[in-house]
Order: sequence, then structure tokens, then C-alpha cells
Amino acid sequence: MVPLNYYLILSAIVFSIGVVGVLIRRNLIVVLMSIELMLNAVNLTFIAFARHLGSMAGQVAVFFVMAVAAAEAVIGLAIIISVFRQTRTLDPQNMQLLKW
Amino acid sequence: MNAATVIFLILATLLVISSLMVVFLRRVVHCAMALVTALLLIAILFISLQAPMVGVLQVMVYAGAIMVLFLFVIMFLNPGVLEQPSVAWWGLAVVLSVLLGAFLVPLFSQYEPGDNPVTSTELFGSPDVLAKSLFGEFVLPFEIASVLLLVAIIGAVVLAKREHGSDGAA
Amino acid sequence: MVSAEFSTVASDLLRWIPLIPLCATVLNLFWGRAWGNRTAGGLACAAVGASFAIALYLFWQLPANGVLRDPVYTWIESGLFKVNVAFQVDALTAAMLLIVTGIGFLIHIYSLGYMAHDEGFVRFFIYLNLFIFFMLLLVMADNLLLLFVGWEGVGLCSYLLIGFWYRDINNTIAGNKAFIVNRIGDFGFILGIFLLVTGLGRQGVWTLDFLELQKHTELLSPAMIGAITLLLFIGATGKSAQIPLFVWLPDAMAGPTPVSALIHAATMVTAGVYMTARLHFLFVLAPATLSLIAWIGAATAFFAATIALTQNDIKKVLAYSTISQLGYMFLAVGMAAFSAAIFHVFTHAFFKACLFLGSGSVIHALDGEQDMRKMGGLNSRMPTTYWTYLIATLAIAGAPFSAGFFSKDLILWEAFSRGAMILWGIGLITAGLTAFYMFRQLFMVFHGEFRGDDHAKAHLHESPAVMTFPLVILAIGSIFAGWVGAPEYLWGSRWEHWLQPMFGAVAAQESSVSTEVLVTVLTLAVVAVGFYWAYAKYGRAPAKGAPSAAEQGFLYRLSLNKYYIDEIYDYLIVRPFTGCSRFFAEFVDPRVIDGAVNGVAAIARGLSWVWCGLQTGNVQHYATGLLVGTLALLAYFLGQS
Amino acid sequence: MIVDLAIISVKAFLVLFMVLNLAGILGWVERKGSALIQDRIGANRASIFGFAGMGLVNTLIADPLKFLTKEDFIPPAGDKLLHTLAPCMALFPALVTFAVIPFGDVLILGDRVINLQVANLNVGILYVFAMGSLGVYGIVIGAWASNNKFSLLGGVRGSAQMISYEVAMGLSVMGVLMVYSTLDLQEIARDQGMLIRELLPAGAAFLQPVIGWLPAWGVFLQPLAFLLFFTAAVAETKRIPFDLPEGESELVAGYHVEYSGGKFLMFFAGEFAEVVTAAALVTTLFFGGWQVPYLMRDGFHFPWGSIWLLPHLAVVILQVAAFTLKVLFFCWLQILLRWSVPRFRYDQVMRLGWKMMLPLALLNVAVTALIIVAAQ
Repeated sequence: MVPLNYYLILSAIVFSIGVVGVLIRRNLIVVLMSIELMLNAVNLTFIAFARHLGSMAGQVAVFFVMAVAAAEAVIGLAIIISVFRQTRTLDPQNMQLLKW
Repeated sequence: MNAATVIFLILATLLVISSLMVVFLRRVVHCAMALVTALLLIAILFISLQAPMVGVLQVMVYAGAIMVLFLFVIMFLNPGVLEQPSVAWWGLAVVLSVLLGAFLVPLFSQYEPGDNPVTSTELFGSPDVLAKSLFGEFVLPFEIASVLLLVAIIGAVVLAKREHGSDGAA
Repeated sequence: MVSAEFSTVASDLLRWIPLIPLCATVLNLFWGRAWGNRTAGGLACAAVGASFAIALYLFWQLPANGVLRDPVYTWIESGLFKVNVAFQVDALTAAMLLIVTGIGFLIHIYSLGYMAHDEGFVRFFIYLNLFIFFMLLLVMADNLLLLFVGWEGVGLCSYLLIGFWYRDINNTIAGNKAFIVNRIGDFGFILGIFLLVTGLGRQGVWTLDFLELQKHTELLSPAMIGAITLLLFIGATGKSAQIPLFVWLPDAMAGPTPVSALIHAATMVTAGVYMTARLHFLFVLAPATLSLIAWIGAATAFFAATIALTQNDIKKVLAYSTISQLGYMFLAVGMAAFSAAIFHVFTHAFFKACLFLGSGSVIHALDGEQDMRKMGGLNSRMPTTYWTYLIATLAIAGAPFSAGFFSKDLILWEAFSRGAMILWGIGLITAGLTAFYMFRQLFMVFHGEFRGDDHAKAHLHESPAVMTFPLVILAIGSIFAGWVGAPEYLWGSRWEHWLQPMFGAVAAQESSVSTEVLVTVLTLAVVAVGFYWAYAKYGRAPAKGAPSAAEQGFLYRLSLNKYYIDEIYDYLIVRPFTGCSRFFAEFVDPRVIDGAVNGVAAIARGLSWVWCGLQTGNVQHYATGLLVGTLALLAYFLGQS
Repeated sequence: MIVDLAIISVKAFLVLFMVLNLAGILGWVERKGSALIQDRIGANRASIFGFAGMGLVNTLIADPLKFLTKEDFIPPAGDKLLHTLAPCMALFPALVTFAVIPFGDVLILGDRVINLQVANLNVGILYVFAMGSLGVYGIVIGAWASNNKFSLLGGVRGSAQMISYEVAMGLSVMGVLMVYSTLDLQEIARDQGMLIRELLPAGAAFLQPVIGWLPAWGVFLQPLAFLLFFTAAVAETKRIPFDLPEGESELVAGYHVEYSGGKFLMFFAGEFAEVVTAAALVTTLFFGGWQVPYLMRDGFHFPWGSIWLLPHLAVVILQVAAFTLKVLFFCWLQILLRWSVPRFRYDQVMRLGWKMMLPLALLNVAVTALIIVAAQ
């Protein structure tokens, strides 16, 4: 029986790694993937707590997170495609028009 | 240190390594594959946490659908150029994230779960139990999620559709 | 000398008198263009006609020294102060009603012909009906505030109608001038009202109703009454074109001639007289104000008459004669002979309207020509206009047994009998001058031979029946309207008896009939002199038209240029004012105010430059900001625990 | 404990052995089938010491030898690791899918009850789909790793096509799941042992003599679902008429242009393994799996009431044989299909998947739900 803390710590680490990806990568696709990673880290905590507290709510929450993640990925990729058509690049640093 | 813990530690190590690969590999496809690996590992963790349904769904939805979509887009755009990392920025971001981890990890490690009402019932996490709570108390969020997905589909079509006149990629 | 209590009779018929023209206005405003000129004009005339019919009916119903009241609803109610929208009709109002609706009706009909070819036809009738509405509001109001509403409304309509042909900048300027000058007067008027309200309110009587006011006049100190009446009279000078605020009226002739006839001769300009008569119970308590009014009236009468002597614009002459006649009326007011004043308003409405409409018919015939030096010998071409014009001229000059004869002599007699010899003398001379300039005009326009070019000569024609019909009616009126107010030694005045209860017994000290007849004869002599002078100068030698200004004396030029009043006002008031405003417009506003505003903006921009650096537009930088915030929160909460 | 592990490993070994050999045999059957349809003598060159008889055995031995002894070419500009990994990713899911496919009812040895199924998951069918969805990675990664325009195009096509048809596939199965109300394949197989008359509501009693005697197989309860599922399964195997990822006429050989030798063999075997998987799934979901009509655990119970008892072992053998036969039949059907119909155009594939099969599957689900509600 693995204690709950292990899962929490693991998810924290994975989450931080995902944050790094979101911050440093200069390729929108990878940024999106890092976001997925963060989401999954959170899912892990949900499932861990669900098991620990013995309530299905956590698993249902994961279910919804998946739905949202799917929608988010689809829309994000669509945006990426249309952006790529305009400016032949995936580098977020070349997409700084929206300011001031 | 029982077998479950050992298996967990192995999975955790693999998971951390693969997620590090997601972030630090330079080729996008490699990142994608690393992410697929991470997702599969997480799915295994789910199953080990008495959530087989969610685990399989994880594989289906993430590994099966979302990541394939990612790969499809990667192939579609096929970005040849590798990105040029700027060291200073990397340093800052990494430091910040490590700080975040340094905040979170001790917080979680000293968290007392209290008495854990372990539910070793066979049914826990099985499809019908999940379905009962999903269509029972969470039916409204479920419907909302369905609407959300519909909106996402339409939005994706509208966004990615190439309006004639402008030449698209691929 | 508070007049006897009135028996008030309620009658909800009153409200329809002003409402019908208003309805016509609204209908024409929305659908007039769609209906076309014929329908719109017909509707307007019918509305005023209906009002006239109701007015006649009420005039019949009106009980001796009784008042018809029609409270519609409560307009303002704050604490004790309460103002109703309520109408009342007493003898005075009834007279004004008949003038406004009757003359207005005729002039409406006349306008059908006069404005027939104008593209602003519908608009014209909208304005005209609106004016009638406000004028009726003015004369039927049962309290000072409602009267003031009408007062301002007629001012607005006058402005709109003077600038009716707004494509010509001069008309617009004239309209503005009239409006601004009236503002000055109205300012005094408002102050008067405020003073009245507060003055009475201090005594615990919060009201503006005329009947209430009449009851409580004794609460006011004489000085207060003096101030109030003075301020109100300033308003009157503005509206009724008395010195010093008469300058707008001559320019107001820029409007269409029916407007000049209706607003600037018959009705609106007499509002001042009406107001003073309506508030007579205040004015009689302020002898100082009364004497001032008398002097200003006499001065205006004489002054305007002298200007009228030399004008060459047919309408300008009439304008100055109007001012002069208004002066007569105020002279009467100053004599506290309110009934005489209203009587002159009554007669003057007829013959002056007739004169204006006649001149309008002439101008119509000469399509727009207003210079009398280009006219002459029209009597053969347009007989109807000529005869009506002649009658009206006789009336205004005061020929025996014409309307003007009775009313003007009444005024002069009032002055004489009150021993105000100087005022009487001025009035006398003015009567002579009136005769002179009116017959001068008659001769220049209708006698001699035509001095215009051949094209205009060919175009000459009598006006259509729709225009001549009102002329005839008014001409008849200008003879017989005066007969209701004949002096005692003739068949006596029913007018006096009728208005007597209104103004209380104005004690005219008894004097022998012989003196009165003597005064009358004297007046007639002066008038005859004036007539003969005009005949000698213009009538007998028609060939040599008007003498040019150059060969005339200084006085002539002075008169021709209206004593340079406009120029004086321009230098004394307008120039400094515009200069001051130019200073504000060109220095204060852009530099100081805008400078302050822009300065604030500039400071904000400067500060924001500092922070713009943070907003790189790069999503990841924003994400970093999020992370930093999260870390801060985490640190805070960890510090808490 | 040890024994359980042993039993599981034995079962796994058996299943893998069966599947892989079946894949090999299918290779020969495909050749023969093509020869048959094209009216020629085919696959008669493989000879052992000049002896070209019994071509099946020859092929079974010769094909792997040939492939394995060929040069394993890796495009220099390609991605070594992924290029090597891709074939495994293609073969792996097809094989592991069998873990949850029951090939028989329980086998009773002494006091030990052995479930004839490698792994009994209560989410079996979902597991199948999950593995099936992983199958696409082999193609995509292989295509990308080859660093070749044609293969890349093949990869793009493959990914899009497989995602599209997974949707239709999953939805078509929904009907079946609703009817048997379980995700467990073994349960589904067992439920198909019933007769329709046991399912008929009282309202539809008049149908008893007509269809009451039929076994409650998926194909009878969900005919439309069967058609849709079978089509989608064929599409998932990326074979004609759905072999757009490798349209040799357009993309040389599509995603495995750059593959040769052992890796190509793995793709090849993977493809046939998928064929077998598809056949097994169709069998399990729609044709009663290991069920033999009227065969209960203790023997035949015919609808006209007569009973023919059989020993347990015979029953088990009958069941496994029935399962195998059914699978073989559907493999043969697919191969027949592959040689008898032309290839779709790409837009046609997409239109079929999204605009015809998806709505039909949805309709099927709706109708099924209505009927179930009405039957209760």
C-alpha cells in the first residue's frame, strides 16, 4: 500500500517539470504538450485522493479534466495551424503583436 | 518497502525521466513520444490506484486521440527548424520552477493523510460505479462537458478551415 | 384698490383652445410632408379657426366680472410651493384670445397664398401653429410660471420664423439677434419672478397664481414691489421692443411678412403690455416704475417715429411704427390706464396687421422687392390692396372715427387728464409724425408712377383672393374695432365698462367734455399737419421720388441710420463681449483647460511607459508572471502556517 | 501463486503462438487467394532442396528466413531510434489485444477453474480500443523517422484515417454494449449463449416461433452495428480498400517505403496480426465468440427440448474449435475483400467515415436505446 504522499510528491515534481516546459520552450506545440503534462500531474493527485478517501468524485473529476483537456488540445492545435499559416513559425516570441 | 512501493518507485522514476524528456528534448516528435510514454505510465499508476476505468480511458483519450492529433499536426506543419534556446531565459524559468517544486514537495511530504479509509472493494473504480456517480450526482457537469466538446469541435473546424484565397501550409 | 372678488366658473373647454393648435403642430410635424401642402395648410388653418370659434363661444359665455378656470394638472409641487398647469379666462384674457386667434386665423389664411410657392410650406405652418399654442398659453396662464413658459415659447417661435429662410446668413443673424436681445429681457423677467416668489414666500405665501397674488400684494414692501415691477418691465421691454431693447424688431422683418404681421405687430410684441396689465395690481403699487414706464413709452414712441420718417424699406417703416405704437401702449400703462393700453393693443392689432399684410401683398406682387424707391403708382394695379392699405393708414394715423382715432386719443386724453403735460406733448407730436411717415409711405408706394424696371412692371398683379380676403376683413376691423371704445361725449365706451372690473376703478378725475373735445381737435390738427407735410413732400410731386440721403441734412442722415443705435450697441456691448469671448476661446480654453487635461494625459502616458516594458506580448513572459504570483501566494500561506 | 503465474504464461504463450502462426499462414493464404482470384498459379516457388510441395510449410519457413537475411536499411537522414522502434509499436498493440479476447469458457482441472482468457478485465472492450488506438503510432513514427516525403504523407494519412475510424468503431460497439450491458468480453461471449426467446419481451411474444430459436448473437441483435464494426475494423487494418497510408500507386509504399528486412517483416506480421485481431473481435462481439449454438456447459440443449450431454473436456474443445473456425472464416473474408474491391480515394474514405458511418452508428445507438427502454 503506497502512501498518499508519494503520489502527491510525484505529481508535484511532474507539475513543476511541465511548468518549465511551458515557460522555456519556443515551440507552441511543445508548450501545449507541457500543459497536458501539468494536467496529468493534477489528475494523478485526483486519483490518489479518490483512492485514499474512497470516493468516486476524484475519478469523475479526472474524467472531466480529460474532456476539457481534449477540447483544449483541439482548439490549441487549430489555433497553432492557423497561426502557422499566417507567420511561418511556431515560435511564440514571433507572436508578440498583441500588446499596448 | 513492499512490492507495490517498489513498482511505484520504478514507475515514478520512469515518469519523471520521460517528462523531463518531454521538456528538454529538442525534436518535437521525440517530445511527443516521451509524452506518450509518460501518459502510459500515468495510466498504469491509475490502474494501480484502483481506477482501471480511468486508466484505460487515459490511454484511449490521451495516448489514443490527443497525442495522435499532436503527431498529426506535427507532421502536418513539419517544423524543420530547431528552436534556439536563450540561456538566460532558461535559467530564470528553471530556477522559478525548481522554486515551485521546492515549495510544493515539502508541503506534500509533511502532509498527514490521517486515517485512510481504504476501500478495498472490488467494485471501486469499476465502470458501473463510475457510471453511477457520473450519471448520478455529476450529470449536469457531464452534459456541460458534452456541450463543451461540441463547441470545441465546431471551433476547431472554423479555425483550421482554410478560407479560400489564402494559401495554407502543408 | 384691489378689485372686487371674482366668481370663478370651472370649464374644461378652455384647455382645448391651446391644445388644438398643438395637435395640428404634432400632426404636421410627423405627417405634414406626406400629406402635402394643401392638407397640411388646411389642417393648420382649421385648428386656429377651431380655437377662434371656442374663444368666441367663451367670450359669449363669460359672466360679467367672472373668471373661467380650467385646472389641468399639478405641474410642480415642492413643500408649500405648488404650481398648476391651469388656464383661466377673464375679460382681459378674452380680449387677447380674440385678437390672437382671430387675427391669427386671418393671417393663417393669408399665408396659404403668400407661402404657396415656398418649399418650407409645411415647416412654416408647423412653426405658426406652435406659436399660436405658446401665445395662447401665455394669455391663458393662470400663474406667472406658466405665463413665462408661453413667454419663452413665443420667443422661440419668433426666432425660428425670423430665421425661416435660413439659407441666407443675414436672416439667421437677425434671428439670433432677436433671441439674444430677448434673453437679456427674460433675464430680468426671471429675476422678477424669483424675487416675487421669495418675497411672498418669506411671508409664508408660496404661490404664483394671479388671483392669489392679487390677494396678497399687501404683504410686500413697496421697495420690493418696485424692484419686482422694474425687473418684470425689463422683460417687457425685451419682448415688446422698448428702449433700450428695441433693436431686434426692425431686423426681425427678415422673416416672412405674415410672421411680421402676426408676431411682430399683432400679438407677441404686445405680450409685454398684456403682462403688465395682467399684473396691474402690482404695478399700480409702484408709482416710480409706472412713471418710468410712461417715460420710456413716450420716448420710444417719439424715437421710433423719427426713425420711421426716413426709412426706405417698406417693412422697416412698419416695424418702427410698430415700435412707436407699442410706445403709446406703454405710455398708457404708465398712466395706469391699462384698459386704454389693451384697447390700443386691440385696434393696433387690426390696422397694423392689415398694413403688414398689405405690404406683404405688395412685396408679393414685386416678387421680393422691399425698397419703396422702386415702387409707386401701384394703386391702379392692385386696387384691393390699395384701398385696404389706405384705410389702415388712416386708422393708424388717427383719422376721425377710425379705430386708431379712438384708441390713440384715449391714451392721449389719459395722459392729458392726469396732467402729464410733457408726455402728452410728446404723444401729440408723435401722432403728427405717425401721420407723416405713414402717408409718405402710402404716396411712395401707391401714387406717382412706377419706378421699378420694366420686368417688374410686367410682373405686377393683384394678389389672389385668399390673400385679399383677410385684407378686407382687417380693413373693416380697422375702422369699426375702435367704436366699442368711443369717448363719453359720443355714444360712450362699452370697452371701459367691460374691462373696468378687471382693473378696478381707475379714477380719471372729472374734467369737462369741452376740454376733451378740445384735446381731440388739437390732435386732429397735428395729424392734419403731418398729412399735409407728407403730401407736400411726396404726394404732390410724384416725379422726383425719394431724395437721396446726401442732399439732406444731418438730422435726416441721423434718422436714416437709426441714430446709429446698432453701431453704438455694437461698440459698447457686442465688441467687448466678443473680444472677451475670443480671448477665452483662443487663449484660456486651448492653453489653460486643454493644457491641464492634456497634461494629465501626458503624465499618465509617461508613467505608463515605465510599465509598457513589462507587457512584451510574449505569452511565456505572462505565464512567468503567473508563476511568480503563485509562488508569492504559496510563500505567504506557508508563512501563515 | 506459482501455478497461477504458470497457467497465465501458458495461456499467453498459446495465444501468441496461435496468432503469430496464423499471421504467417495468412501470408500464404493471401498469396494463394490472390492467385486464385487472378486465375494464376501463385506462391509455388519456395522449395526446400528442390521440393516445392506443401507450399504452406515452405512459406512459413521461407518468408521469415528471406526477410531476416535481407539488409536492414536505415535512411541516413532518418531517426535511428524511432526508425527501429516503430515496427515494434506497430506489432505490439495487435498482439496484446488478444489478452482480453476469450477463446473459450472455463476449463475445470480438478479443483482449479481456469478462465480461457489471458486477462479478465472488467473493462475489456475499452482495453481493446485503447490498444487499437495505440496501433497508429507504429505507422506515424515509422513514417516520420524515415524522413521521406512519401512515407510522411503515408503517416499523415494513416493517423487521420485511423482516428476517424476509431470513432465510428467505438460508436458502433456501443449498441452491443448496451444490449449485453457489460464491458467484459467474456461476459459478452457468455450472454451470447442465450436464445433470443429468453430476451423477447412479453409484448413481442408473437415473434417466438419466427426468431425465438436463434441464439442471441450480436449479429442478430445488432446487424447494423456488425456491418459498421466490420467495415471500421477493416479500415483499421489499413488494407485494401482502405490502404491509403500505403497507396503504392501514389506513395510508392507509403509509411514503410524505407523499411526492409526484419523491420518490414514486423510491419507485415503486424498487419496480419491486426487482421486476426479484427476477426477475433468480430467473432467475439457479434458471432458468439466461442459459443456453439445450443451448447451449454454440460452439453447440447436443443430448442425442441432434446438434450445431448457431453463430457466437460469435449465441450471445451468444441468451444475453442468453434472460436478458431469463426476467426479463420473472418480472416478469409477479409483477404477475399482485399483482393476483390478497388481502393478508395482519400476524400471518399473520409466522407465514408465521417458522413456515413458515424451518423449511422449514432442512429444505431439511439434506436437500440429506444428498444431497450421499450422492452423494460
